[in-house]
Amino acid sequence: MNSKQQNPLKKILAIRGMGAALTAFVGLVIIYIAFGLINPAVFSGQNILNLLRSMSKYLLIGIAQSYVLITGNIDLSIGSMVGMSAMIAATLMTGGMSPILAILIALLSCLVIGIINGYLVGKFKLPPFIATLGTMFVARGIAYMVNGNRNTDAIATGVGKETADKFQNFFYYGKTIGVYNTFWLAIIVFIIFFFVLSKTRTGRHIYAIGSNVDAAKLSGVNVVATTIKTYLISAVCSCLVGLILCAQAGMGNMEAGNMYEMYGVAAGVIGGVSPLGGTGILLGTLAGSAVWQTLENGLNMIGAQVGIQRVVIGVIVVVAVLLDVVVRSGQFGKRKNK
Amino acid sequence: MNSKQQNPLKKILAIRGMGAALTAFVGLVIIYIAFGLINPAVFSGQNILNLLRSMSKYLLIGIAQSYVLITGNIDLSIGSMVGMSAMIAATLMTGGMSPILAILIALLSCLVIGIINGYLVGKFKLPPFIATLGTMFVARGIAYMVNGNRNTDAIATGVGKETADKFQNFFYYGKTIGVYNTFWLAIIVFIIFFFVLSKTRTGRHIYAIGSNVDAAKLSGVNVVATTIKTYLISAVCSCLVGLILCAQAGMGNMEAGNMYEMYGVAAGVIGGVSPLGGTGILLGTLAGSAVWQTLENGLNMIGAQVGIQRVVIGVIVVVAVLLDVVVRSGQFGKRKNK
Amino acid sequence: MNEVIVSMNNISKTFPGVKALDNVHFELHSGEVMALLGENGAGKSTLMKILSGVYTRDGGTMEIFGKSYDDLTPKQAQEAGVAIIHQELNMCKHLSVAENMFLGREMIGKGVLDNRKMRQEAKKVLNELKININPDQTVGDLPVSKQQMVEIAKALSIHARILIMDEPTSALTAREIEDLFRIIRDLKAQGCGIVYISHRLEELAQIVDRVTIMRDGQYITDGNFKDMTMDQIITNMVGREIKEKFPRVTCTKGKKVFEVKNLNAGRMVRDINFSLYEGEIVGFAGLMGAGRTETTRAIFGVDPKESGEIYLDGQKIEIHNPMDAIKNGVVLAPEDRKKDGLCTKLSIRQNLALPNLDVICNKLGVIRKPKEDELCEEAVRNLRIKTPNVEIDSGNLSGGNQQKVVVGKWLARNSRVVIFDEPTRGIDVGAKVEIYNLMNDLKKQGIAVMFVSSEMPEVMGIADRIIVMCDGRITGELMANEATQNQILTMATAFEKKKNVG
Amino acid sequence: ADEVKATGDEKIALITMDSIDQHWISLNEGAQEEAKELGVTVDFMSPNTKDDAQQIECVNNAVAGGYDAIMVAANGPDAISSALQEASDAGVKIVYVDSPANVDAAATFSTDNKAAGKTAGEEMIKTLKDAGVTSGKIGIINVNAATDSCVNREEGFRSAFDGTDFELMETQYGEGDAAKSQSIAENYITQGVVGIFGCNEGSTTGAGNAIKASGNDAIVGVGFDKSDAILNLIDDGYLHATMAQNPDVMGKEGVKAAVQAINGEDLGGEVTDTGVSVLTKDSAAE
Ligand SMILES: Nc1ncnc2c1ncn2[C@@H]1O[C@H](COP(=O)(O)OP(=O)(O)OP(=O)(O)O)[C@@H](O)[C@H]1O
Ligand SMILES: Nc1ncnc2c1ncn2[C@@H]1O[C@H](COP(=O)(O)OP(=O)(O)OP(=O)(O)O)[C@@H](O)[C@H]1O
Ligand SMILES: [Mg+2]
Ligand SMILES: [Mg+2]
Repeated sequence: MNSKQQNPLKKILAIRGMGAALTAFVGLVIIYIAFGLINPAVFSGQNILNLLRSMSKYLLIGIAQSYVLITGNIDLSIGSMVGMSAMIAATLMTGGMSPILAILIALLSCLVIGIINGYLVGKFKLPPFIATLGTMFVARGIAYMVNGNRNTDAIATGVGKETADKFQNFFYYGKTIGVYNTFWLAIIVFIIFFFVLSKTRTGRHIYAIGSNVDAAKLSGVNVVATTIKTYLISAVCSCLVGLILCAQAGMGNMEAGNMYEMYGVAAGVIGGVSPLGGTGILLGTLAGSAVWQTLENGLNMIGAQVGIQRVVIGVIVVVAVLLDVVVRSGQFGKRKNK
Repeated sequence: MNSKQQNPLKKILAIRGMGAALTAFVGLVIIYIAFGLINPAVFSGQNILNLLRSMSKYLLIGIAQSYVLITGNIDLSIGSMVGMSAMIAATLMTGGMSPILAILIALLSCLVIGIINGYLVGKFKLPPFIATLGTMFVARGIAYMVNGNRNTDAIATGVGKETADKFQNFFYYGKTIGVYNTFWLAIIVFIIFFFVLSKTRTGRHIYAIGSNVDAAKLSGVNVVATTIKTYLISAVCSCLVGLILCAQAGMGNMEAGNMYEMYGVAAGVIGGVSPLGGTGILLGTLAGSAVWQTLENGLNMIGAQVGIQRVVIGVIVVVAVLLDVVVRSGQFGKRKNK
Repeated sequence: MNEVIVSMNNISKTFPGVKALDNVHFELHSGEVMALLGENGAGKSTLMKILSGVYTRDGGTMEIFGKSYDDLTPKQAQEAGVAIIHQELNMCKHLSVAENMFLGREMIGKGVLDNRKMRQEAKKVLNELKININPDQTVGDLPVSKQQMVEIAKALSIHARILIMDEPTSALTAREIEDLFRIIRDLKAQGCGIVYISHRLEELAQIVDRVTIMRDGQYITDGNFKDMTMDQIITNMVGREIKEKFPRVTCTKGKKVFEVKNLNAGRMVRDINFSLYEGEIVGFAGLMGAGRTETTRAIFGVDPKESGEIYLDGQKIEIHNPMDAIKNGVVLAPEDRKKDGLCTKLSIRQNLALPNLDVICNKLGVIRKPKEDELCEEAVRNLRIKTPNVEIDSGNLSGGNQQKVVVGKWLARNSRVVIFDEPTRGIDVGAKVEIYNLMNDLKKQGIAVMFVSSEMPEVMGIADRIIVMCDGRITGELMANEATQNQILTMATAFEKKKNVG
Repeated sequence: ADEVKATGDEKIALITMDSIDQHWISLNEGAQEEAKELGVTVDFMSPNTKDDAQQIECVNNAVAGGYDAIMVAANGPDAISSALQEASDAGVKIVYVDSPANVDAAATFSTDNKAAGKTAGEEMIKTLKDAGVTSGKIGIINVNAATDSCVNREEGFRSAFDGTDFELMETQYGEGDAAKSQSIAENYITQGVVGIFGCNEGSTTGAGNAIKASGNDAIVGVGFDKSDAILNLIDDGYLHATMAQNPDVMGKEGVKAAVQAINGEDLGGEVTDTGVSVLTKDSAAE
């Protein structure tokens, strides 16, 4: 009862989901060092900067997917929203619209997809896998359609070189305090949503829905509104990633963000977010996205071929969850099977 | 109570899942006619033959995914197994191995993936989405690796033109009674698995697991074995599709079968297979795969562009399930949620 | 007759963090009904799951019909003649009655499932039990009590010689309970051994021959039922004496707090009118399926209302969803705690805080930790929830303690009306008294209490006024001090004639 | 070729590798322009993504749809051949654009990808030599290992380096996705490459952007295909050169040949190299 006298380390470890998150961090360090031993360039300052920048998009996607996963749902439309926001922003800027307005419109359209997802899943009770499979096709279709089924020209052709540079620097090429802006952007978003999930009423409601939606409803949780909120958060993060990819390429690519929804699942799950809902913390997602990016970067840096890269990634996803299940087995009074 | 005197039509309609299947068939007819009115070539005999041939692969994939979905699980590795079996068979034949042996080895390797899926999900209780996401990466990686990260040459270069032709005709180009072999192959597989699901003990157990896995286990159903069986069936069907694609191309393509797992979900779900487990019949999957193929074919024939194609497909997926949910809402006295 | 058919010795079983069974000893004879009694979490279900092959034991020996068994699967247990009706419903809702009854031992003819034969066989068993259910009916469409009967029929259709019933009556109607007891007597006469687990101690006299009592995972005693008094049994179960099974406090009836007028919501809530006053507990009696749960849900805004008005302290209020209800100070502790009451994957803290976040959080919706701590500590203290700390998963608590958390969620706020739906279902005598005391506290504070229960003695023992429902309608109202069981039963079975036609 | 005559009833299906790359869109534009001129119908019915199975379905659809000729850019030369053979047996004329398959066709209008790749390699070596660099690592970004034309470009590119002191690194695949390709290029740069080769539009854009991001324009970027983004990168000095093909010419000539074939002319299966031009800052400025 006298929880105040507990030793602070023990207290941190007692936070639900912290164990899995720390495991992922340990795994991250091991993987990173292993790659570095094979190719020391992995340890170079520039590579670390690149790593931080590249992992930012997986972190954002991971946050998006984690929010949805914790409620026990899934968002398959994330990758398509990334593509859609990149294409919409780029098309508008290529047409000469100011970046800020273009960003707002891209955001708005992602929010529309998010609202649709939220209503289909929260209100109409469609299985989230199917509902968001549908919007995944729709959003990707829109990404194709906005510029007439072709990638856009360089945004500089529309807004001029200077504005284009500003936009691109803001989201991708520029640095602040020696680290790329992309990373700061992702970290700010991370801190905000970390706080929302762990310290606010909405966060509690999200966990409650993921654990037992009926009990949550009878406790006065607005399930529909909360579900919609998670899909909106997913949409916002996806939109940001779309803008990052748009800034990176300086143009809109229709296939941008392909498969990102799966990377988001992987980042979350490696970090201990349960796809069954109710458990997981964003610190885990942070570790998971770093693991994912380090794998991608490291395999690339050591010159591994595509085939073996995929095999390694697949094995790590399975092993991460297997470990988690084995370690936690017996918890939640799950019946053991002989 | 006197069920024997019932009118036969009523009896058929009373079969669980029949309603959704018939709805899908009606939808199919409407879609087909709509396309035909826009482009009469849709009605041509050759196009019907093509349709039957092309839908065969979706039917097989649909059967694979339906078996797994009915147990309440999912198999994301289907598309990768397709690619893997195509690449393995093609690589071996290009190396001069006889098609029969090559087919057997391709089958064997798919079965290995299937067993792994089955164990991870059935025995170790990994969430199926994650377990099969892992094997999806692994199997695709293997597809890349078997021929050293490149597509194979034409299989004729290995086994000779005559044998290659035989293989290709058997699976794709040849006809029997005026219809392509691919279709007959798929129909035979369909009949077998239709029978297994509706008339055998294994089938009954599959439904039971999907409906309530604890109850099934307490009734003495071997949940692990049954789960493994469904993943093995999924592997067999995926392997067949890989062979069909290999025969179609006369070579092995590393990316073959990409996204097919999702098409399988779509075919099943459009036909009324619930992704929550416990319901659905293969007749529905048959209708669903025909709908999917007709959409793909029709949109192509009327010259629709990529973007609009995806939007239409996405909308149809959502609407199909939405209809189903609306029609069935209130079943099982599910307390309606406002 | 009367030889030992089950003999379990020194059985131990540990779950992570819990020693569920500690050297337990259990014996069953043929031709007897053995009551297995104990508080929540005493280990009754665990012991029986070991006997029926669901769990493997960590230590001890087990003989069935003189043959000793090491590890046992559910299937092997069945083959050894053991059938079990589990505490929780275990039905595949998508499958038909016949399909469920023969699940795992399907009949095969000509290489394929012989559905016709299974249907006939199912029909036969159901008829023997006088259960009027079509074997082709999908189980999910049946009311819970019928599902429970199917479960019983399924166990019986195995023709087992050892039948374990883990709280079989907790979801049955009075008539169905009568049928069940008749069947139990028949089986006993045929020489079957029956293990009967129940928290409804008043049932025992009708069928039980011997009792075995457990406490905290340990064997306490056994003996002939006739040779023990109820007080002895209770003392052995709880480990202390319980003075009053139904502690009643008297208050003066105050002003009207809550009124429901002409409420209609679906088939099971027809034209409901009643009022609740300060200083009284109003019991809602009736058979299973009388529509009491639906009434509470409609009031609380979980299910949509077709019509009707609700007044609180004379003001008309609108309740469209639970949020509205809570805002107005009307709260519900639901009947099914696993399904509706608890987020089992979350901690006790999170569960207790969930409906009170509006109070705990500041204006920006940020949780104020000290306030939350305070609320949790108070709830744990007031309700005497047995737990090392509030960070434990609520799903790991015993049933009684889970129920206390469900109730505790609502006691931290200033409510005007508290609705309890079967708050004592499946919890032991000791915990029951604690819940009664809680209701009494609320009553003393002038809060209106609505108390739904299917156990006649507790309604009569605790409530001041009793409203009886049948088939979705209120069929009568009685003052508790002048009510008799018979009066209540008559009202509870006052079905309209037209109902029986369809 | 100006004596081509059409009756106006000719129906031609144009099946490229996918329907979204700038390259195929330009090819289609060239084809449509010529179709208008001749008064014939050309329907663009390409797969959504580069996928053999989908492309074969498109060929099947074209046969079922009653087209007289198919202009096709084969994704995999072996893969599509059986389907084309069926089409040919059914009397449909075949014309290859960009990438041929193994079935005899009326005519072929293509880039010799291997030769073009070699040109790119030589261009890179020359530029590096001019800057005084004769050794170092070279990174290669390809689409995937399945798209034949790009694989050929890579092969040609590698062959240009035979006998030099440069070290060609393991090829990495970016799926033609600019962002993914850029990450790959950034990794190459971290490892100290002196040159990067992009095998198609997306790969090249990614390479250019990575060089731009690194701020080290001493790295020589050479690529394939022409787009605004690539031209801008060349203009800003982040890419040195790109191999521009002439897809519109392929489209135009392809339609002409198809109409001739439909009307019974024997073109003898002639292969025409529509050539590549090396675009650099200087040549693009013209
Ligand atoms: N699967 C499980 N995992 C972890 N602990 C368990 C599990 N099953 C039971 N327990 C624990 O074992 C103890 C005994 O539980 P059991 O269900 O046997 O009690 P019971 O006597 O049947 O109680 P009740 O009357 O509430 O049904 C309890 O403390 C319970 O929390
Ligand atoms: N989960 C459910 N699914 C379908 N129908 C249900 C469900 N729960 C209750 N019902 C139906 O609603 C009716 C009344 O429900 P219920 O049995 O809960 O009544 P009650 O009067 O509240 O009884 P009790 O509180 O004793 O359980 C029953 O006829 C039953 O068929
Ligand atoms: Mg129990
Ligand atoms: Mg009730």
